[in-house]
Amino acid sequence: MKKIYENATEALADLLHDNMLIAAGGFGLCGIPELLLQAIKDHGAKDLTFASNNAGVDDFGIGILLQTKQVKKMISSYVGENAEFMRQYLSGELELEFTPQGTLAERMRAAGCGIPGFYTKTGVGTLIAEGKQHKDFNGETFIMEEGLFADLSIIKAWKADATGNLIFRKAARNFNPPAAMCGKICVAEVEEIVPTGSFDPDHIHLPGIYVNRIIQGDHEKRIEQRTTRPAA
Amino acid sequence: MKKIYENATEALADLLHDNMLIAAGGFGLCGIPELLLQAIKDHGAKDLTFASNNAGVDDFGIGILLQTKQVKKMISSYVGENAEFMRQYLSGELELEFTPQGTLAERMRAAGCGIPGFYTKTGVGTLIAEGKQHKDFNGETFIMEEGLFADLSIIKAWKADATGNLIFRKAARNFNPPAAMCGKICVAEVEEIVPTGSFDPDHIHLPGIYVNRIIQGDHEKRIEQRTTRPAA
Amino acid sequence: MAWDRNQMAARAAQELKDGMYVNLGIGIPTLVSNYIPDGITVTLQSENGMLGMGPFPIEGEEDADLINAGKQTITELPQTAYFDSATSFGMIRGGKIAMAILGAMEVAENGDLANWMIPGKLVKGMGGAMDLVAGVGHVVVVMDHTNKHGDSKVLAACTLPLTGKSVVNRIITNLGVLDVVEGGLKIIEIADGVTEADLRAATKATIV
Amino acid sequence: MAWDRNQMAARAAQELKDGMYVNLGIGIPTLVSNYIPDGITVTLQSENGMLGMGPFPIEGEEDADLINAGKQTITELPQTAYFDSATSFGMIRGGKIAMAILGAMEVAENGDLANWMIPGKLVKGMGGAMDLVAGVGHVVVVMDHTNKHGDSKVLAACTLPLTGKSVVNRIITNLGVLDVVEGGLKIIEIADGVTEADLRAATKATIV
Repeated sequence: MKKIYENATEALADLLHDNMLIAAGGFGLCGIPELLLQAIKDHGAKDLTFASNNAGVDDFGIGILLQTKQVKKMISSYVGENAEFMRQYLSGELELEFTPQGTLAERMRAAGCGIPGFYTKTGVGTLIAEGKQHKDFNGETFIMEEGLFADLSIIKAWKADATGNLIFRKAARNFNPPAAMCGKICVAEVEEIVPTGSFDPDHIHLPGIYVNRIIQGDHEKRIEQRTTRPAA
Repeated sequence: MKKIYENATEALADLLHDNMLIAAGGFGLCGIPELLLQAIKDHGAKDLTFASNNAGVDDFGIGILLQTKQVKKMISSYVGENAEFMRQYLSGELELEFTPQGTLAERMRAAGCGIPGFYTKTGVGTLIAEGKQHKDFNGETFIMEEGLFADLSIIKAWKADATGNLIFRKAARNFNPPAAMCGKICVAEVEEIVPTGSFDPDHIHLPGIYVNRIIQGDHEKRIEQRTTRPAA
Repeated sequence: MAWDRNQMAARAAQELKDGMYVNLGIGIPTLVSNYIPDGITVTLQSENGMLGMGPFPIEGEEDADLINAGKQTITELPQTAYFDSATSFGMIRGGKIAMAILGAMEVAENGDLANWMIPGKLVKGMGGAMDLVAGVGHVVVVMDHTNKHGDSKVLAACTLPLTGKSVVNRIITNLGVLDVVEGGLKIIEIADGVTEADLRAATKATIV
Repeated sequence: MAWDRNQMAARAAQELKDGMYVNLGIGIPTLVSNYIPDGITVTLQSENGMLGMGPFPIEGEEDADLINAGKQTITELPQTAYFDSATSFGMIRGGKIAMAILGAMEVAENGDLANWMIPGKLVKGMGGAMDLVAGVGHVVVVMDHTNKHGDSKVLAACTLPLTGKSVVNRIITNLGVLDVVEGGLKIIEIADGVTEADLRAATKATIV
């Protein structure tokens, strides 16, 4: 069962269609599936809904799909770095479902774990709670949030073996594992594919069962805020 | 903030009391906190409730606390390896709350993650579902299971650093991370404590935030079913 | 006349398809791994927290930290990955395991399964079975067609406490293969040396 | 007269206790890490998936895979551990983080907090703030006491959409320190060169 594909375009060719819900890993520009996003732009599928913590910046990440107006709706916790997003949102061209960051991550994991709903304190008494089921546990009020089931997951990892076992690097792990779990099918882009058996089985962050297709490619890995301190 | 204690007795001294709910890691006899269980036996705390997938065997694991009648109730998925357990249960001396294995693991994780309830398909239409809230999602019926909040977590890992970061070994990981998460306080026994900084931060399975106290000791690590194949 | 344990396991192995992630229960289902067809790669999940379960170790190489869900010592493979129990059952409940092959005490014609308890007699617990039958897409039962008293284990309705409701897709017994379909069971295959009349006579359920 | 940003951060740092796991928000809270008292070890959580956050890197050592929740390049420490976002917010929601120090647009005398949105004007999102204030045991707000128009940000009731209801425990501003208590706010400390009358005048909330 071959999981390795030649490139992002080939890996996505038969999976993309208009109006689909795509879950994407990454936080800010860190650990985003930049090659797969570019391939979605090239494909041209439109009216897409993205579940992604952020919307990229104007010319990188999901931002490139906002410029081409392929995105109908975002399910995100923070979209502050993207001027084009703000313009489309305020003009009513783009839908936005704000979801607190932890609720978004848990909704993705829940869907991947067969949990259609769970209770959280996050957002109780705020706009986020409106229209949601409230329930008390031990005298405290919680709201129900639903699993976020995606048609497709696109994620980015550091290394993969041929069976799809993945290892992430540092803070680039972030939303990638939960995003991988919640899709009907998951495509991962990595910096390096290594022979199966190269990984210590205790070091694997995401087992290959969650990963249907893999591509290897060169990554720009853009830095959003380059902060430094003086050398000592 | 010192997390390292001399031995299991010292680590548990001020934590144990009658009638408490203890979550224990391990599956069968694999990855169980054998030193901490022995210390609980020595302490003599009684009327204990254990949330643990299994109840050990007659003379190892939680089994040693059944022999001393320190256990009032088990929350488990499978107790088939323990004759003394069966005797006490059938004679009404011991309470038993059967919880499917995945539901038990998820109830522990949920409690540790601030989730007091979640929906699952597991057990719908069975004895397990009786008295539980039923709810439909997309035409399918689910039951609500509650987070399992413990007074104390006792777990076993392979290695710890001084800040409580833990690494598990092979299939001995099992229930240890979720059990660690669900207690008000967590004590971990390990085979080796290494200097902080020895671990690759990408290899840590359970961050030290979940671990309040650590002890190092010699482990018997008993094998329940020794199965082999002929040498090729 | 009729299949033995190994023949049942071999027949069950024909259910496997290349690339599948599969969970094998204790007993006859464990034997299925001996009959995986050539050219087919399947990855076995052990629900205590492992994908890529290997065979039993050579004597002297047993590792207390490396057991399967039956608590037996096993080995790892090049593709092996370990994870905790919450993650393990997350993938089970979330439908990531393509097939579960497990034993049963009773199966009903509507797919109900009973395999965890005999009230007042046998109280071992469901272990991971309830999660598996609820979460896995395709559930195959492998068992003897009748119990030691000669009574059918394939029934119109289960008499024992259920493990899951309407969860079984296919039943493989020493007498043949039956599918759970609309209205009852459908005969897919009859074991060597068994007649359809034998199979029908041993089955206390609607055959459509 | 009144504390500056660094003095506010230094005052907030006095809230820290040895062994604490702490989450610092963007802005003045980030500066708190420069003032951790001697002899105190705290571990900083970055909610994008890291415990043990280190300082900014030396120029040339920036790593695109190593950023904090403000998307700034940072470094790791000997005790650093990485994990995914679901785990990260699991520990936040589960109350494992002892303290969160964050900025605010408005705080009300009942502990209500607003810091994520100005309707029709500023729509950036709550990020992880709603999870943090709901899950963390002790929430400290650090902010200027008044906005650029001179209006109090410490109010009887918030006017902006809430981040959380009754979640703030302590407010540290340029004018002093206030605790949310039964019936209103209690003055804990007054900044250098500020009078109690100044503090009361700048506060549009009940002081008990």
